[in-house]
Amino acid sequence: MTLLRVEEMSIEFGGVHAIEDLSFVIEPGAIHSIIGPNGAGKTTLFNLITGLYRASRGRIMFEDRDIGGQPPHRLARLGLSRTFQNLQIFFRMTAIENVMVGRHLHESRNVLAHLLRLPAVVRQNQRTSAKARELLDFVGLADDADVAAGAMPYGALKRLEIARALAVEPKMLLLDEPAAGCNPVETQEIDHLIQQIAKTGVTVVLVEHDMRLVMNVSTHILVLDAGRKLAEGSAAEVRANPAVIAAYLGAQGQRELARAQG
Amino acid sequence: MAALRQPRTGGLLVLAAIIAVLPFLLPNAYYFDVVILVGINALVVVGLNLLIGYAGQISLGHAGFFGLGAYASAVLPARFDIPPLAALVLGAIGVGLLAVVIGRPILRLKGHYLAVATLGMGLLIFMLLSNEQDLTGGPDGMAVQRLTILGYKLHGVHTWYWIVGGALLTGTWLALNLIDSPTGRALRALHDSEIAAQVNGVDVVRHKLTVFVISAVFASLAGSLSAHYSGFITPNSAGFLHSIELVTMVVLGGMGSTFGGIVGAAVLTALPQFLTVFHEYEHAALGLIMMVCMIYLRDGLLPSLRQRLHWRRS
Amino acid sequence: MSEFLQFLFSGITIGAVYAMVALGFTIIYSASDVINFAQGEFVMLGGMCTVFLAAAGVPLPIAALLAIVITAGVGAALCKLAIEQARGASVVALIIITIGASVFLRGIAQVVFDKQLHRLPAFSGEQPILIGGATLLPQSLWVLGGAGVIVIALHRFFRRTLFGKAILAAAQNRQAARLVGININLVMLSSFALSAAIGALAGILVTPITLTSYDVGTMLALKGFAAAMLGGMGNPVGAIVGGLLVGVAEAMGAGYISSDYKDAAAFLIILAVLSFLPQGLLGARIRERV
Amino acid sequence: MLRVEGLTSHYARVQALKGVDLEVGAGELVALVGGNGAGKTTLLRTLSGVQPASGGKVYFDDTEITRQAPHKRVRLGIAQVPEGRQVFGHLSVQDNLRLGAYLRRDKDIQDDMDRMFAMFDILSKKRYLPAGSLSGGQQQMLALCRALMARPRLLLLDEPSMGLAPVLVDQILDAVATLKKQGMTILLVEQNAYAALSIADRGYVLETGQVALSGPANHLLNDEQVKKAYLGI
Amino acid sequence: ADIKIGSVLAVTGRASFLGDPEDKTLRMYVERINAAGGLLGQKIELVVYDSAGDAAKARTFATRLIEEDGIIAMVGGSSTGETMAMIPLFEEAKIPFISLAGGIVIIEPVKPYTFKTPHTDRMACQKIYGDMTARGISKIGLISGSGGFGKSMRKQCLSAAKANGIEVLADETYGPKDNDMTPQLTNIRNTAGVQAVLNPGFGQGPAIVTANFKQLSIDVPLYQSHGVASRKYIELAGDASEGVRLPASALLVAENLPDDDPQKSIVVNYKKAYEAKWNEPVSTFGGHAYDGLFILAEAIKRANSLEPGKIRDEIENTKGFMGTAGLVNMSASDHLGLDLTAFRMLEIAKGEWTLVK
Ligand SMILES: Nc1ncnc2c1ncn2[C@@H]1O[C@H](COP(=O)(O)OP(=O)(O)OP(=O)(O)O)[C@@H](O)[C@H]1O
Ligand SMILES: Nc1ncnc2c1ncn2[C@@H]1O[C@H](COP(=O)(O)OP(=O)(O)OP(=O)(O)O)[C@@H](O)[C@H]1O
Ligand SMILES: [Mg+2]
Ligand SMILES: [Mg+2]
Repeated sequence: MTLLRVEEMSIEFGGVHAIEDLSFVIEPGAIHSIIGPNGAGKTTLFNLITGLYRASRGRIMFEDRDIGGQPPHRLARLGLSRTFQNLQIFFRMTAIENVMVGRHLHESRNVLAHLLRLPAVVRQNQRTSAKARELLDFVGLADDADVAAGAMPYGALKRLEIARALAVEPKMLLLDEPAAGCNPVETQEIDHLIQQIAKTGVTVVLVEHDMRLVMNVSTHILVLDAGRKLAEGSAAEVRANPAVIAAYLGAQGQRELARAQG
Repeated sequence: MAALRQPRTGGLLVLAAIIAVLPFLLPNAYYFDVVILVGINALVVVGLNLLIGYAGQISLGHAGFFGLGAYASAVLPARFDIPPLAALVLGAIGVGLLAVVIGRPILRLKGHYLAVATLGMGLLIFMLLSNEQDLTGGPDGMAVQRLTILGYKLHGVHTWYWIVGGALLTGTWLALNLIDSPTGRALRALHDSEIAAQVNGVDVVRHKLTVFVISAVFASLAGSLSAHYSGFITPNSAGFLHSIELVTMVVLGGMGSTFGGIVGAAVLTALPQFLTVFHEYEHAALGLIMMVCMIYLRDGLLPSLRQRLHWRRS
Repeated sequence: MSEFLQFLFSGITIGAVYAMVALGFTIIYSASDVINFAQGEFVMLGGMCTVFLAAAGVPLPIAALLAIVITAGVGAALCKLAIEQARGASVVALIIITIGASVFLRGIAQVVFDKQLHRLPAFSGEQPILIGGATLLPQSLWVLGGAGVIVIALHRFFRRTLFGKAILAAAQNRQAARLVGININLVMLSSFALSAAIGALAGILVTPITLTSYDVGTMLALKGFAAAMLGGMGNPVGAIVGGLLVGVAEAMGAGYISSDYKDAAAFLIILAVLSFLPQGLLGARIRERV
Repeated sequence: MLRVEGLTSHYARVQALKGVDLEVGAGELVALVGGNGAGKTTLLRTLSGVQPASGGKVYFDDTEITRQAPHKRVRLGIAQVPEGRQVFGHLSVQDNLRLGAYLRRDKDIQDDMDRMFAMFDILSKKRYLPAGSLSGGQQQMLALCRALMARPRLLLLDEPSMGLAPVLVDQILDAVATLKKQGMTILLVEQNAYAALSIADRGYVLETGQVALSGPANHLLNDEQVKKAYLGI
Repeated sequence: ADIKIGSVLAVTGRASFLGDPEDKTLRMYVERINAAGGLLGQKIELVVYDSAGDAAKARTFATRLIEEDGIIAMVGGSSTGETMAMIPLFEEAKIPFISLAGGIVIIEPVKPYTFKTPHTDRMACQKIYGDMTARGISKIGLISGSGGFGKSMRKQCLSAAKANGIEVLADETYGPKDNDMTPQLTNIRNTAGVQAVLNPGFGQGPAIVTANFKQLSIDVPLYQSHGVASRKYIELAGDASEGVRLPASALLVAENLPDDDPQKSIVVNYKKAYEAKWNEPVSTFGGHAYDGLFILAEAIKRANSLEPGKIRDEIENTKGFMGTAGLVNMSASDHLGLDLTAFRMLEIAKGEWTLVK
């Protein structure tokens, strides 16, 4: 069964066709990368898939169910979770509280019980915070649990977002440029992290401009350009595609890839 | 012991202790009166702080809910022969329902747009209360029957002191519970980023509505208490100035600090009593104090003080 | 028909006042993201200073000019002594500061001036102009003209001048604005002085019609704020449209529905508009990018 | 041209810079590398004045500017491309550029603007659109151009390649190299340490608010420690 | 010890129209009484709090006066709302309370310790209706302010209409801070058969109503209420006020009263004193405070005691007291003591008040 199927989807912003007539599928268990020049529509695509934008045409099927027009929190319940290119951290909360919010769907939502602080709520708080601590540990932020998110460095926040997204226990995790602003060593840590996530059975959709990371982890790559599909295939196929080289990789991309392999 | 050090439990105990000790320190009924008013305002502020301080949704119309609660307690017994206690409960339920109906459309608005919508809501309620003269007595207000519980008529500042003190303690406890719960975390999350909150499964609309209703019910109950306590109400209690006063209490005490809100309520309720020494400069002094506090203690009285103490210690 | 026209004239006149107050809100908001609830006090100061200067024997035009200068000075002082000091405070804290300023200014005014009502003579007589069976005061034309001139001038200022754009830039991203060399303090100071001056001018123009006293500011600030939001905060044209709409809604409400609930008409329109256009009629509709 | 002595800076109680010494000579391209949270951004912000220094001194052309307001520093010729782009979202692309030349009064502003549009074609296409609607990479280009519009003598670049497509990283780094060739003095902060050191004359490695290492760029490139910690080789 | 007299007034806020002159009057006359040796050989200490017109604040200040300041009597309460909120406290504390507010509910039903000095709204309505009937007017339009004063008088005028042979054809209102009433007046103008317009209200409203009335060239008589009974009104409404009629106390036409009018010396003296000291025209509201203070002072003298209960009894015994509002004769069943003769019907002519014969 395909996990996600996008069919002939389009969206435009005041005349700009951010996504145009795009169709593709994502298989479960994949690390599916989406690359393309700046402004190709990658983030927009994420926004469409996670319900923040509404497509003007086309369909999105998740596990063979049409999810078009569903609000983001419903989609989260179905198993979709993501991080953001422009960080969306809860800055007034501590690191661990950020992750605890990610557990929202796995907690009871009985407001009356919350108000009265029934014993079940206390126990649940403990469970949630234990789980959150586990996830912070997983992304390497165990020591920062009680630090206010506002005081954490950029790189740490990127990982905090990943931990929070994982707390949702998604079937599919969408990462928007997780390695941006990271140096090569930190990028390798992210690389490792992504592979570990994939190992737990979560399908990863990755948008990233760091070609070493992309080529290294992806099982499948979709290349977008100006909202349309430019190419698709395995890392090796995409890398060799002259159109992709011209529109996206350029000399730098190839050089990096060369260094990555050499 | 560890539980004591938690701000929740520790703070609640301190509050309970203050409420228990205060009566022995107050010389006469006037001071009781001021303290009771502080308690009533604090109860509204504790609820409002959930909405403004935690969920980040401004309301410039909460006095409207306060006024509706007060008038429910005045009008229902006087005109429809409903027992006061039932009126109080009916008022709270009615206000809660009203908050759902109003909240649904307006909570989609953001920032200043929400401010203007809630302002409009407050004004509409105020207009209703002052125009429906036959029901509410109009701008001159109306008298309120005494609250009777089990045939016992509640009057005298001492009785009311304990009632209001108990209500405040309970309200604070409920608010603190809520904050340290999934709902509370969702509220704080949507304050910082609605988008991220949604993507993490938080039903933003529902949570905003929930906290709006809770804060409205707090206001309504406080309004009812205030009506029964003072025995006479006018539409001013639902007016814009009162709304502003309430928001100022929240912000002055410290947004997102439940105990801060109580401090804010205490300061702002008691302040005019001290400022009478300035005679005609009373209002100028009040304005100046508001400005100076917000400029130099911008996180609010309690959080700022706490920070300074920390600072000194480290 | 003549009654409709009468309601319309009435609404437009009063709407022009709201519009000018809304413009003041918009300018300061554009420059600093601050909603200045002391805007109504600027209107009050304009009217009261003129009244008292004129009573002291200063010729009316000079009194008006002085009043504008004084009010602009008060605006600048408010910026320098309060808003600038509070840099980095939250939006709500800033709102409270401006409310504090409004209480303060009102408190001072009631001592420096008095608590009486005052009026100024109409600029060009009080003989009503008859149009289609409805009447309009010549002073209303002054108010409308004043609002029109101000909005056109402002529109040009923000669209055409570099300083105008710098104000917008400073509002959107303070740090980046400083990095391109914009003197933030100067921008804020000018915007406060400017909107205070506009408020004062409004106060002077309307005092012959509406009278003035130390406490006229509160209600005007409320209506002006509502008008600014209805039109879409940050857009001078929106402020005008919003102001006129609120004014006309009130007049029509009072005329056709019930004078008891005429303010309700205005706010119901605002609620209705906002539920379809959450950014107001002409507010910027940029979607949040993530 | 730029000399920094014992510079310190705090965020509330967090000390982000713990005494940084650094120098940039006229016409030099100096790279500044370091891990997340090392204090690179803080250093640049302190240099341009938007972040107050709590101690130490900054000299520009041998005059002390430690306490000068940011706009005065821009006038002296210091321009910064801030981390995270920070374009004026509601203003058009063109207005963003024009504001870059805010303090200039000369006649060449229009020419310079045309040059920017020539350099990045996509900006030219979107010149009338609000900058907030640009994609991340497009905004980065705009931020760079905006800083250049000030005709700075010292350009502070904070991770200009962040979030850019590989072709554009090329383009940006080429542009930086070209600017250097034209004689501009540049202080470049980059996570892509390899690329940065490749085009730089000298480099500094910043660790937890202090300079850990400095020297000619090619030395650093071959330094074992640097290789391991920052180049990932 | 000094004689402590308390007051809570709306010195600021919407009703500062009332509270401000009341405050000034009380301060001025307490000073004078003290300068002349005080009461019963003791100085009066006046404690005034500003309620800003808010009933809740008034209530707290009343508690403060009773509990903290220990007053023996109270003169104050500018508006009906404030007064009603304070009454239970004074009744419970058994301290005499002379209110300065208009509402009839204050003294009806009679409460032992509560008195008031101003005429009631109902009396004003009756006086106006009387004048209308004399002019052959029987169908009127009503436009009232929606503040406490306007609302309350509107209600009284509506309920008194029938008995006085008046029919109210149009009934409009406006807000206390409104600054344009042309829509409401247009509706009245367009109502067929309206022979006169009556405008209960105080503050800026009536002045604007008057101006708008002229602007719309409505050519029936305009009646205002005693709420605008101050020179300020003529000043604000300008030429438009020509021919406007209103009921008011003799105070406004002090100098025009015939010399044999028993009230003349009282009102002339008060007027002169007030205007000299405060440099602003008198209003009847300040006069209410004057009446209240002196009714109390006389009662204290008669009681020759500072015991609140005795003072109360003497207030109730006030007979033949001539105040600015008129002749006061209180009794156990009448805690106001004024009758219709206290009101004079005035008309504005050439910018001056004149007595309607
Ligand atoms: N909310 C919006 N309003 C207007 N235009 C938008 C909006 N969102 C995206 N766009 C436009 O859609 C196009 C695609 O943008 P998107 O952010 O999806 O690109 P991207 O592929 O993520 O680029 P990058 O790699 O730089 O992040 C761009 O031209 C952008 O200007
Ligand atoms: N606004 C802030 N409030 C509190 N602490 C901050 C703030 N900004 C940065 N810091 C702290 O200052 C230190 C230096 O941060 P800085 O942003 O300068 O690092 P950087 O080297 O630029 O990192 P990155 O590579 O992630 O951009 C970090 O420890 C960070 O946590
Ligand atoms: Mg993107
Ligand atoms: Mg950085």
